[in-house]
Amino acid sequence: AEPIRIGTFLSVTGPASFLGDPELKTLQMYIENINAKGGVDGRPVELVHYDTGGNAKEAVNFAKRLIQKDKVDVIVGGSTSGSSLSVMPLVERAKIPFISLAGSIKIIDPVQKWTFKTPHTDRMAAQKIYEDMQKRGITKVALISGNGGFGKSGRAQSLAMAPNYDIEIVADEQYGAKDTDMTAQLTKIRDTDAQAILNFGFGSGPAIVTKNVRQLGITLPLYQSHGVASKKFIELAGDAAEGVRLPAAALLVAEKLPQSDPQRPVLLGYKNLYEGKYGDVSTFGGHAYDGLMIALEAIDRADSTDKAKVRDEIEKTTNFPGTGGVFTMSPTDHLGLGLDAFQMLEIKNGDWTIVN
Amino acid sequence: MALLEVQDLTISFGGVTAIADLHFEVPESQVYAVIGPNGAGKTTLFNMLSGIYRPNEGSIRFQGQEIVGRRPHQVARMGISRTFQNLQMFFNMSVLDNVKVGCHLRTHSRLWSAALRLPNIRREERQAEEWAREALVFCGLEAYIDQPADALSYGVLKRVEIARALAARPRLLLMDEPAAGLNDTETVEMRELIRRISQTGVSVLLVEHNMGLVMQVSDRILVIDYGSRLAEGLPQEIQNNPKVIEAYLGGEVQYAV
Amino acid sequence: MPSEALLQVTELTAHYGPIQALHGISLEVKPGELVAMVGANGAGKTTLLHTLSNVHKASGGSVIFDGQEITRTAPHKIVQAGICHIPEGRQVFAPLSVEDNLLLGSFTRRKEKAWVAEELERIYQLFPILQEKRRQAAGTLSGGQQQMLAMGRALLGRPKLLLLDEPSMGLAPLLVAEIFRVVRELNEQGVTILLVEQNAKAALGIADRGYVLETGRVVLSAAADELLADEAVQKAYLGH
Amino acid sequence: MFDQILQFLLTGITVGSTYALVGLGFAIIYNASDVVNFSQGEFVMIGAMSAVALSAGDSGLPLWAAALGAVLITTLVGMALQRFAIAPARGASVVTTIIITIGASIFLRGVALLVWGKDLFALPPFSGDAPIQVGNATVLPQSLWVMGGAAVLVFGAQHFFTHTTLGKAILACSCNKTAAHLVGINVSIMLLVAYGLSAALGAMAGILVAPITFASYDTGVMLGLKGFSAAILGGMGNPMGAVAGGLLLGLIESLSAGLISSGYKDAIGFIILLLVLFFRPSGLFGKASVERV
Amino acid sequence: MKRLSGLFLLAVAIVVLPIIFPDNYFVTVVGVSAGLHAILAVSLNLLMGYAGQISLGHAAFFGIGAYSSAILTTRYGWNPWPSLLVGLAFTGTLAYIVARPILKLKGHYLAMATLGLGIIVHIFIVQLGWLTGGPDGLGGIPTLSLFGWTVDSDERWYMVIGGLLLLVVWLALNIIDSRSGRALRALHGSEVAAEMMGINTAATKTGVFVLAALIAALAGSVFAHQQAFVSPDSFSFAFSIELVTMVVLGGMASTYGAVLGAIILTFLPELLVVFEDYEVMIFGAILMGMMIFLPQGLFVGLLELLRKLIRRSRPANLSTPQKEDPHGAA
Ligand SMILES: Nc1ncnc2c1ncn2[C@@H]1O[C@H](COP(=O)(O)OP(=O)(O)OP(=O)(O)O)[C@@H](O)[C@H]1O
Ligand SMILES: Nc1ncnc2c1ncn2[C@@H]1O[C@H](COP(=O)(O)OP(=O)(O)OP(=O)(O)O)[C@@H](O)[C@H]1O
Ligand SMILES: [Mg+2]
Ligand SMILES: [Mg+2]
Repeated sequence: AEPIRIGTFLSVTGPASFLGDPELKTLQMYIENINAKGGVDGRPVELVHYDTGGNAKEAVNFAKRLIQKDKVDVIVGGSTSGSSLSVMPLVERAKIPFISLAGSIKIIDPVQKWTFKTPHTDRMAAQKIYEDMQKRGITKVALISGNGGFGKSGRAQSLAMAPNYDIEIVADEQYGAKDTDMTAQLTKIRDTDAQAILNFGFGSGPAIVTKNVRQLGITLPLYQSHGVASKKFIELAGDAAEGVRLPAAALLVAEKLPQSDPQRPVLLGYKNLYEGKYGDVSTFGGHAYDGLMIALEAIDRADSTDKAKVRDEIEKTTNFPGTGGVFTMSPTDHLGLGLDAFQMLEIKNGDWTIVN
Repeated sequence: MALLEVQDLTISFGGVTAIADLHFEVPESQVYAVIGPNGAGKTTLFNMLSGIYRPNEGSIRFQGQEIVGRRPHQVARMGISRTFQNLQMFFNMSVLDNVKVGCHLRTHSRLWSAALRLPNIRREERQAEEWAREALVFCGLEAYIDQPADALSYGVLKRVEIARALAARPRLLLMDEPAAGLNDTETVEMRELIRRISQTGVSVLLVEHNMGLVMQVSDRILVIDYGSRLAEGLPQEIQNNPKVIEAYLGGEVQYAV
Repeated sequence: MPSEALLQVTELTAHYGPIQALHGISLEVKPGELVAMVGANGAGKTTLLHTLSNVHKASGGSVIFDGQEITRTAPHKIVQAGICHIPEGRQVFAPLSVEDNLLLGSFTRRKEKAWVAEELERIYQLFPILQEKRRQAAGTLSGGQQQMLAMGRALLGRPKLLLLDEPSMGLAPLLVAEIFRVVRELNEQGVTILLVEQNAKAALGIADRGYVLETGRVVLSAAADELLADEAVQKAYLGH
Repeated sequence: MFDQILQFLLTGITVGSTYALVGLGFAIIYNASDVVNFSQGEFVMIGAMSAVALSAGDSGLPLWAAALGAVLITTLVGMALQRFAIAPARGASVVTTIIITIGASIFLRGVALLVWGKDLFALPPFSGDAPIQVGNATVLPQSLWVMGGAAVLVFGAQHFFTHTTLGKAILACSCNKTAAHLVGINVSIMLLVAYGLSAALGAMAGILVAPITFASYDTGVMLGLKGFSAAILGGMGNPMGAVAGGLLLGLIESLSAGLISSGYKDAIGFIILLLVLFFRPSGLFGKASVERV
Repeated sequence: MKRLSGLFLLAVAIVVLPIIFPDNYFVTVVGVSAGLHAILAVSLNLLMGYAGQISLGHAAFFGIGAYSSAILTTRYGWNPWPSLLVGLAFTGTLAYIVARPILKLKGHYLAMATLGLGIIVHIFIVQLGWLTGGPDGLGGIPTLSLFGWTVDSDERWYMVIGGLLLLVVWLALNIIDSRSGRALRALHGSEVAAEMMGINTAATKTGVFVLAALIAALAGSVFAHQQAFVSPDSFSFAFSIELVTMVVLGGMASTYGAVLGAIILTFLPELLVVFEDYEVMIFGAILMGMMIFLPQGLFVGLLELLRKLIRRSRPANLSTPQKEDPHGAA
């Protein structure tokens, strides 16, 4: 039978490779599995993928290549917000369903007809963190963020959401993606009256921030974003990571979820498969899983790869248990996750624990 | 009024004075030679005359106008052109193009009109090429016109530099050791060339160690030693000046004048 | 026959890209000889010396030095074997000090510390200006001073065979005489010399034999005084 | 306030020493061949990553042995680069050679990607990570290692170029290859030595800083850039200059992050670099060109 | 006319390609990128190849052009054409201001200063989020239209950019073959001698720097409209270095070389994607390999190879070919 063609463009190399790499691995692994089981509707699934190296300009060309040359049915991809946003006009014009794997809320707000996404938004992360802070009675927060797309966008959302939680941002510092020392910024933060530090970033930055916080003898609670949601962070930051809190998908704590949790089997299934093949999971690969499955289920329900039908079916996704949460999309919500999709985690004894 | 008047010229490099209180005058339409031992400051003098170095003190007037403080391209615009002791060829160009650059001041098109290739450009190009060929022929370099500059031997390059300088139609030509690397027969040709240049009304300021050439071609000679003036006068006088003989010439040879 | 020559060049050819600059040069220099080489601009004198030192690759023919084939020997080995070359255009190490330039001349003899020190002293006596400026960057020297430096640098290599490319260029008359005296003296001390000079009269004046080069070919070779007397040579190179 | 400034200074010196160490590597190849080696950052990365790889796991070597091995591996890589990529490009101009080093840096990064993957790795600090108190400011012991390493290596490099014949012979190669041949210098060996040396220096830099900065296949790019900036700021080819430039750059960054704006600190660094160059066109300690006409 | 025969060939190639391969991704999409890159490379080559002034910050001007158009059209609702002109004016002014102090520098110092300039511009683009959209970029840029003809398909963009490339190549060729072009090459060869021939080297350098910046800004503006989206990573220092690589790879001081280098470096990654994780390594190896074996650049190198082949296949008694002037290859 005619194969179902899934197209993707990811930042497999470059500064955002920590996103693109597990995403690609996940897509490849699952498509192989699905084909081994006879495909979808008896049709094999084929993956066409390109590496953007994290460059939005490449993303546009590769999206065109997927649409015009490879004639894919659905696009599941775009590791970074920049690359996702850059292809959206194209996708809307070409009328092809596109499930983005990037964090920014701008991708689905305002809603565009053909664009969906699976990762939690950075706004949700900020909200989740502020909720937790509120519970602890924290009202003054020092913000520090990486100056890449992820950090910048997280910073913007953190600044925007703070008033809703009666939180005052008393410091707003930044660092470069490859900076090797943040003690200057943190020294400044130390001398404010902040009650907690919030860091939005990914890669080596958050680990260095965590270490520097301890080096400077700062004892304030330290919050990180979901950008560090992988074991690697704990490994790099070492002892300094003790007590760090962050919002993250339940994937990291799958075993610790109650048996009744609808996500539990999905999470354990994904985790075991991934770790069996590649090593530690991150939540990012999970987003690719969610995107792929939502797309394939929609195709299955539509019984065709007709793009308009598939799009409609994606929009009708209801109670789909993914790694990021349980998705219920609608014409006004192309993400379909609530704040409850995030768990607040704390690092204790070098492992994740759920905060309640 | 002399063509070039140099007064109280002084320059030093990190405490070492290379030219000290030098003064001299070059009359119109003459071949005026500057000689002196190695390191006397001749090339340094040329570099000041052409605006490359700025003297610490003193003044240089060319046709009554002050040179000190001007940049080399402004000096060139006043009508001074030169050759270099350490070759300064445009090795990335052909011989013809090298000499065409010499016509820079005689042509006037701007970047923008060139980019659009307005009709005057073609005319100007043809004109520049003609002038450049003329200069090359004048220097006896017909054979090398289309060669790339980096394929030429040292002696030929020295002459291409002269052609390039002449293509600028200077009032005053500074030549720094034009005969270095030429054999005696070629030096005779160089002598003729300098004479022909001077006959076209161009004044020549000549630095040269080949005394045969200097004595035969110069109208007047300035001798400097350790940056200071040692003597000045007609070739005959210079040749017989005991101070000059001791410092520079050595005793044995008599040069035809 | 070849065994007695210190330098034996046979049918040497060299190219610049597609252009042939040497068309089969054959010559020899016997131990202790002072051989002059004259020719017009562009005759190929510099190319010949460069090819002998193998900083320009020969395209054919052979060079035998002291019984050893050196046509394709690496340049630094040629220096080690005892050929020093004063290149055209001086080629000093501009940013290095005068003294460092001289000491690098003794690079292949750097172990012979005492000899180097002695020789350095001798060169400073020969060219006092170099001693005066020994800490100055070589690139700031005047043209003639650089020429002296190039000469001194080559002498510190303690050559068996010295290749000189227009050593008198840019020197004041007094020094020209001095240079020729030095060359003569070196030769008397046993250094074999191949001298390329535009000052043909002076060169042939001190040489034992001479070669005349024209467009990459040897067109004449004879005893120096014969060449000086040769009418064609006089006309072409001596300015008569 | 004083405490803050003290911390900024300490931070600046720490970061600056890192830049200085990387910058030092640039100086050596530059001195031998006028070429800015764009793969210098990759040498740093290879040094760090091989040390991580050699010391990793239960069967890993002790740190000192891993470090030694890493320096050795990187030196070989540097020499191989010279031998197989730079040397064969006969008649290549300086610019072409620089492009070859850009190609090499991409290539080496690609190889590192295949060998070590995309993860970040940490090397354990040489002597623990209990912060050392300096007044009210702190430094990590590893920072002291970096500073000490920079000091030792710079004096070594300085001595090498000003007091040893080999060092001067290397300088001679870059200012005039023909003349270097003619005084009997084996130019190709000198270049090989230079690439090997600068690779070794790069590796040492990488190993010293890896416990602070972490290492991954692409850490070389940024460090290379900063090292190049340091070398230029101080005056290309001058080891002391590289260190001065590195320290200055580090201090500017940390002071501007602390006192002006952390978002613009890199911009401020480059603006000051530009201003310095406008007033001193050959860097703080660089010598002006000595070519005369 | 012999002088422009290469331009004519290029024009034919641009016109014929889409006819032979209609609706082909590699022609209309990659071709458009290659065209833009070629425009940038040709402009950089004027500065670098001919005038010998290296610039590792060319992407900055490309970026300023792109962002000027993007910001004015999206945030302020301007028409694209006046936006383009304002972008050019702004870029030109900036280039003019920085040119003098920067171009006093030489060699690696100049490289560093231009690199720094590029990075500073990049940082500002990233940091001025309220204006530029920050790292996420700025979308919704309208397309260009002229007299009712709207550039709304890849084919049309191909035509526009192809035309623009021909124009820029023509301008570059004209400049090189003129008094001003010789002045550029002269100051590359010897700055003192150029000055001494009456060339105001500072002004000449400034002129070519501004010209190159303007062409880059023009390309940037077109790029913004073509992509409908701009983000900072298209203008990073890595891209500047890529542009330099294109120029050197094609062959310095050769306009067609710059075009060739741009085309090759644009297509190469598109072809190498099949190697996945090996792509980076293979790309690096190919880049090194090309430069090792053809150090004078692909254009000159390949031309020479071709000539050798022809010579070999020709009977020996025919005239030996004249040595070509390697620098004349415009
Ligand atoms: N930039 C400089 N730095 C230091 N010293 C310099 C510089 N330029 C020239 N000198 C010194 O000034 C003196 C004069 O040099 P100049 O080149 O003018 O001599 P010259 O008369 O042309 O000699 P020659 O006949 O050998 O060419 C020399 O001693 C030289 O070392
Ligand atoms: N790099 C080069 N490329 C091409 N041809 C060259 C090159 N160098 C020299 N030639 C040519 O080789 C021939 C010999 O040049 P060479 O420099 O050996 O002459 P020479 O006898 O030393 O002359 P001079 O007395 O002027 O120094 C000349 O015709 C010259 O044009
Ligand atoms: Mg002089
Ligand atoms: Mg010669």
